[in-house]
Amino acid sequence: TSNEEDEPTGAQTVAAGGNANAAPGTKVTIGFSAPAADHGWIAAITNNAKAQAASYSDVEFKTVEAGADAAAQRAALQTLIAEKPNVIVLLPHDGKELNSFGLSAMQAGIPVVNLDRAFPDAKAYRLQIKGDNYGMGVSAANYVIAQMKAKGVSAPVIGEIAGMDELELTQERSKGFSDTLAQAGFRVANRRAARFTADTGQQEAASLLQALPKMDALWNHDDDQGIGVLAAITQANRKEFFMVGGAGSKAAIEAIQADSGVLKATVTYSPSMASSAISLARLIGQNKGMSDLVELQVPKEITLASETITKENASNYLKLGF
Amino acid sequence: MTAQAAPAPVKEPEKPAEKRSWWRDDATEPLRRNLGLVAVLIALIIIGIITRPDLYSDGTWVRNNIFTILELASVIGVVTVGMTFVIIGGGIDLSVGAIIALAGVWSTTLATQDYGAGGMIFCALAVGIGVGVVNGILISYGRLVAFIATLAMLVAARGLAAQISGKQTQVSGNTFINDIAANDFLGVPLLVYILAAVVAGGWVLLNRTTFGRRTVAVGGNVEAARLAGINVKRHTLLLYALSGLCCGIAAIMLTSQANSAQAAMANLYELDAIAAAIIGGTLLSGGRGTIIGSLLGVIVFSTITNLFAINNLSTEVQNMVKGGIIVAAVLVQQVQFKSLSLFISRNKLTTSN
Amino acid sequence: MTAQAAPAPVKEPEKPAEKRSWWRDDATEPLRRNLGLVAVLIALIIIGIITRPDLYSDGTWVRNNIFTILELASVIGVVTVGMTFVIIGGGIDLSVGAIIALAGVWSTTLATQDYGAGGMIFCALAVGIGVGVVNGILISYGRLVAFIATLAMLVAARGLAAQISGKQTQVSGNTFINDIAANDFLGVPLLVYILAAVVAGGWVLLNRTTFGRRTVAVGGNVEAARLAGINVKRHTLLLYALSGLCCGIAAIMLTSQANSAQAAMANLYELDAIAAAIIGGTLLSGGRGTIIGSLLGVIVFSTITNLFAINNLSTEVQNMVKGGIIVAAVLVQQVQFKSLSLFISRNKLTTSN
Amino acid sequence: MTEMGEVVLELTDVVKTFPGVRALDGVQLEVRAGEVHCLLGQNGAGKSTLIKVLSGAHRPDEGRIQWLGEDFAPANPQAAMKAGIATIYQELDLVDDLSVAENAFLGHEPRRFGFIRRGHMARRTREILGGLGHGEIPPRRLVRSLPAAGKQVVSMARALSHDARLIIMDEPSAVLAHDEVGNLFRIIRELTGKGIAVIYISHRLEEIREIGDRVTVLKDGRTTAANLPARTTPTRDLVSRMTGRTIEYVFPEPSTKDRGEQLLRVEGLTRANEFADVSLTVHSGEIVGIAGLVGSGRSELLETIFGARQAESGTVRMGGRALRPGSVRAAVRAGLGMAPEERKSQALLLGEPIYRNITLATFTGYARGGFTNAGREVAEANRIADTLDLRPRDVRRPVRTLSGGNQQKVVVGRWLLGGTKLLLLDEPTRGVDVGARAELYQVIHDLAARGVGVLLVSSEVPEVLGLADRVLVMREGRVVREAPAGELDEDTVLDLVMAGSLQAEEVTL
Ligand SMILES: Nc1ncnc2c1ncn2[C@@H]1O[C@H](COP(=O)(O)OP(=O)(O)OP(=O)(O)O)[C@@H](O)[C@H]1O
Ligand SMILES: Nc1ncnc2c1ncn2[C@@H]1O[C@H](COP(=O)(O)OP(=O)(O)OP(=O)(O)O)[C@@H](O)[C@H]1O
Ligand SMILES: [Mg+2]
Ligand SMILES: [Mg+2]
Repeated sequence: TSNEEDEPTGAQTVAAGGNANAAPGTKVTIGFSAPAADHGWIAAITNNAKAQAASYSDVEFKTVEAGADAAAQRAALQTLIAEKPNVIVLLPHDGKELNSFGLSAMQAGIPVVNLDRAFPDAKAYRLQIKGDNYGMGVSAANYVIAQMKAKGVSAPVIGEIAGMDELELTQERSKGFSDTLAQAGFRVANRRAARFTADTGQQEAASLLQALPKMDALWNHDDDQGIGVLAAITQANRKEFFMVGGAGSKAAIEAIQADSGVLKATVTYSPSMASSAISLARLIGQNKGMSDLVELQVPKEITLASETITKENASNYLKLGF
Repeated sequence: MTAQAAPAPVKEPEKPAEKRSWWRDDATEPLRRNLGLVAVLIALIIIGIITRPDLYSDGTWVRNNIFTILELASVIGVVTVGMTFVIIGGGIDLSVGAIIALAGVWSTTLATQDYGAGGMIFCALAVGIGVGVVNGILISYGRLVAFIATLAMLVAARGLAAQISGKQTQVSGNTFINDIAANDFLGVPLLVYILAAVVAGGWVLLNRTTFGRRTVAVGGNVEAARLAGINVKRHTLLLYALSGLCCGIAAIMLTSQANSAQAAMANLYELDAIAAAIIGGTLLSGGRGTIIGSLLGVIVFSTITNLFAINNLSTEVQNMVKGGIIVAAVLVQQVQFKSLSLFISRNKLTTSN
Repeated sequence: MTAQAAPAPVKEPEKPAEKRSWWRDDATEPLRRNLGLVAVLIALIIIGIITRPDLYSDGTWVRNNIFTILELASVIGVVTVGMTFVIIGGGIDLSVGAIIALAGVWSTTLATQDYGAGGMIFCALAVGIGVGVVNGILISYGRLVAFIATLAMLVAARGLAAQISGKQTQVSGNTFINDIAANDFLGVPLLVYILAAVVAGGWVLLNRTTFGRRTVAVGGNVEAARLAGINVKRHTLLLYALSGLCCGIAAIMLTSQANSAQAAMANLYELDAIAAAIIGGTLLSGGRGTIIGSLLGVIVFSTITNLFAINNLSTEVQNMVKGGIIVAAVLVQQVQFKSLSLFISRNKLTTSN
Repeated sequence: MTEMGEVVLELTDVVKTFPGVRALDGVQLEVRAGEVHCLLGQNGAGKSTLIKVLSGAHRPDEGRIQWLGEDFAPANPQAAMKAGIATIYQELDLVDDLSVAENAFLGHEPRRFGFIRRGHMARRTREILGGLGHGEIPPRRLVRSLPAAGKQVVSMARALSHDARLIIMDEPSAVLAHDEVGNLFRIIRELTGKGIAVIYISHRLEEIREIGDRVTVLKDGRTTAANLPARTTPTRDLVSRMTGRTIEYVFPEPSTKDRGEQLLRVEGLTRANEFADVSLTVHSGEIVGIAGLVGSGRSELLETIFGARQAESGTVRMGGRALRPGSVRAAVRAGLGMAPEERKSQALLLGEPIYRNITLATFTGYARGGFTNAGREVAEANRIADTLDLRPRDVRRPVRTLSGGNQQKVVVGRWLLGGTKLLLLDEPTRGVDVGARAELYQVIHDLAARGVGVLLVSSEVPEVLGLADRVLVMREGRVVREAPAGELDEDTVLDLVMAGSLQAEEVTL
């Protein structure tokens, strides 16, 4: 999100040489495909993957850009196959839509590492590493609930700015949020869906603020669109509520640490998973296991926990912000 | 002229009335369309009042809400003014959203931000006009179909914006720029003044200057315009430059609202602007349209959005309802149109007899 | 009583060569445009060969790549055939992508999937035609501008699709459907056959049937068509139904390719289809266009995508280059056109003198 | 007007080719100050092309133009206007959504800092319109709402808004009725009186006799005769130079046979502000003519009978069965056909081949199972092209490339095919040259002889009287007289037609 740093922070890659697995092994060609970056998080995914791959002398990294939709990504992957990679790391536009590609690649003997957006079919991937969208909603709701309890608000007005509504991950996040709130007897008073961009974030937030003249808490799914959400809050001159962010951008973490505005917390969904995916793909290509685990092979599924960053722990996370 | 006994050919005083009736019909059509849009607006507000009486009972809230709607309309409104000119002039500009993104991104690079607010505004306007001129050259001198040329520009400009921004959201650190969206003057948001100024300027340009009248000629009958000695190519070029200029202004406004710019900003604004212009009575084939109609079209759309927000409709229901409202809005204009013209013609009959 | 050829002088034998050349120019214009597109295609392939000789040196790869391009073109190609009819008929259909999504989602609900492949196909086609008919009714009998009516339908149909699917991606469990995209017949993918069948059907319909003739008449001069006794409203309705039918077919194809359907599928296909038709020589204002041109337009676009993929261009560079290629493609058609007509007319002069 | 001024314009060997055709193939022309120089030629002879060369709309390929003694090659219309040449084009070249004043001054608006001086412009326009005898047209009305005749007046106003030394008029009288033509001639005389030269194009020889000084005849893009005296050159000469043959400009003998059965019966047809309570009948084999002023509602009447407009009251019966109101299809099914007044906007697919335009109303009839039969269509179209002497004869050429008069033949030709029982013709000979006109008359007559009923609207009274068996005179939307053609003469009809307007003028003044 920051202007200065297009390169990922060092902390988002694993330093090569940290453990025994880091020693150069057989040459591995990793093919990588992620949707075209149109906002910070996806851009960070691609950058992290690239940087992580560059840190290994035994990895050859080939990316294909995935274009605008699932169909374009399928077409791009088709050409990637022709390059005969050892492992494919793939952040699909939509897990279900690209499931058939995963299957055919696996059948052709190319292990597929699915990043973030799950294939429904277990045979379609060798490894799935993803964030916890539902858990994000849960964490955000838990923070909101705790604050409300602390303030003694029994029927809080809670707003939500979601991301692109047609994506399943948005649905999961919202579901985790509303499910958890419901357990505390709370509900979302108004939910607007933006499109992961700052300008749509601003517009939806402006509408939301108008619809809820008084609000207690607001959860915004994505810190990148949060720039616009915060701008709208400033423009409306509102400060009676607090806001929870999502994903964990550097700017958001800094703002939380400084405690200067309504943004009090953010729940992580870290693009660092891309770095991990590359490391593990390399191990799969070299037929190695994870050195901290007893197993001789990399596990089949890894789900990152969604952590809650607040003023208290912000300094720990600063290095992970994108 | 009717209802007269045939064998009384003497004393036919309705001749002057009839002569006038030559041009009876069409002159007031834009006015009636606009009245139709106002009716739609009123209906939307009434729906708002019915569904959220709690909010609408608060005077301050209502006042704020009007400004919220206008602010929401401001960026698209500015773009639509330029678009209206282009469409009246017989063209179309699909690249407006992309131009906004490119202008916004370019004016928020660190290098540009170093020059301060003046530098940023200059950069946005220059980029807007520059891209508009390229569109214009491709279309008028390169003789490309406007749809294709501006579609190509859409793709290319977004690509360039992504390249420049490194696909990052570029935060604007300039308080002057950021304050445009945050501040009021005499209780009215600055963005609303900008919209008003652009609309007023557009109206004067279209209705009171040779440029505007020639735009109608070029779009309405290009051969006639050519035979009247108008430099059609140069005029076409200027139209796209004007649209680009509006996009430059809109880029500053949007950057100010979002405190940032990125390559994906102003996504699909082209569709919104074209739809607003057409709802406002601009003929897609050129030669006819009004600035006021376009403005009303934009406001109708942002009022719909506002109505959805205050009623907390889910996205999918929003979309279904929105489709219905658009159709209804156009139908209302037609009903309005028909019944009024019927009324007028009946009126005419009684007065002329 | 008339025509008494009294002095009957010099019955000038009206230079036959000149006579033919009269129309040659106009009648062959589509052909020349299409040749221009073929030239663009060849150029793109040559660029592919130059940039990736390693891949192009492998015969099997080249063969597969051709099919990859055609498969990529197949869905949009089918949509573009319908779109071409609508545009030739003087309209526009912005709702094609939304119709595909609605048809795809509807035909992959669990309830529909229970009926098997036949039920799913029937459902997709019925939804496509049904939505097309609604478009047609709004436009012809409701007298809405096509742009607005189909824009409203775009919004509403996507909303309905989201509602039906609960915004989930619906997996198709039907092997017959899924196999359409996976299987070949005589080494040629089934999707390519479908595309070929739709294109051939469209060509015959446009060029050899009364339906096609009416389409050209309605789009070329609606008043003339009406006064010649053509039922313009019904025909307009049929055009949108035809476009809807094509979308239904495309929905099955896309569902088969993705083994799933969702409300956001086929996003912005309307722009792609319109762009392909126009690049292929269809007049946006109606009355002129060819199916072959549209097909070539689609193939050019998918060849560009393929070229980018095999060269692994980054998205932003892709976009910038794509904008340039589109402009170049249209310019090539014009150059082609000019130089050829120059050549012909020069030829003419020498033969007729 | 007998003594003419110095030569202002001289063309030598001017050539203009379009892709594949030499529209001008060595034209000579000499125009003097203060004269009305008439251009005569068949449809497609190159008259319009010639004036477009003069007005800077086309550039000549070869040849020399001298204007006021100097070589002259206008690069664009603006240049020609600056040099003092103003043009009234054959096809109305107005912008519908601009006002009368804006159209009159389009391209040279009076302005200050880019702002139009609207008051000034309106005043000047009112002056000019007043001079044209049409002070009643408000300068600020949209041109869209004017009828064709009103638009022609605006076109004229535009030409007069320049300080021109030469005004070119390409068939200005085609859309004007009798009284308007008289008005036009008065204006032309005023202009020539001031030493302004006028080039006048018309297919009506009697007009050329009345207003013209000298005549230049074009044929196939070449000057076949120059500077003939307009008043005294025998018609036979003029026509043979135009066409290469002689044509007796006479109407076919009215058929003596009895009327057939009644085809069309219109009763009490009314549309507010257009026409009221019109009743008429047409029998099989009968030609019924409708005479009247421009604006008397004849076009609207025809369109309403044809179902293109919906009547407010009244019925249309064809062969005893009532037609569904407002349905063209019903009318066509019942055997009606109509050649509308404005060919470009109402009748032609300009980009399509001639044969498809000719078969536009009938192609379904040649089709089998929905598949068209192009061979049959071309054959039928060729037959029609022969009948009407279409030039050029090639029916696969796009209609767009035809000259105005030949386009008109295509429109009429459409209804000569198929089982048309009753033909509605609205100004069928507008812009048609004398030769083709005679042929059209013969065609109409032959149709009637075959039992087809014809309802003919024409602003040329002699045409109505000469062709029709029975004549209706319309004024201000009403039928004021109905009589067999033999009982009327031109003066009677003109009196009937004008009476109302004369009175109206008295009322207004
Ligand atoms: N733009 C054009 N392209 C091709 N051919 C043209 C074009 N304009 C005119 N022509 C041809 O040039 C010839 C002269 O046409 P022109 O319009 O000058 O005839 P005209 O004498 O004015 O006939 P009319 O009396 O019917 O108006 C015709 O054969 C016509 O078809
Ligand atoms: N565009 C228009 N808007 C309103 N009224 C019109 C319009 N055009 C014509 N009219 C009215 O319709 C009546 C008939 O006009 P029109 O010029 O068609 O008559 P016409 O007898 O067919 O004359 P023409 O000789 O031009 O064919 C007139 O009274 C006129 O006022
Ligand atoms: Mg002519
Ligand atoms: Mg008329």
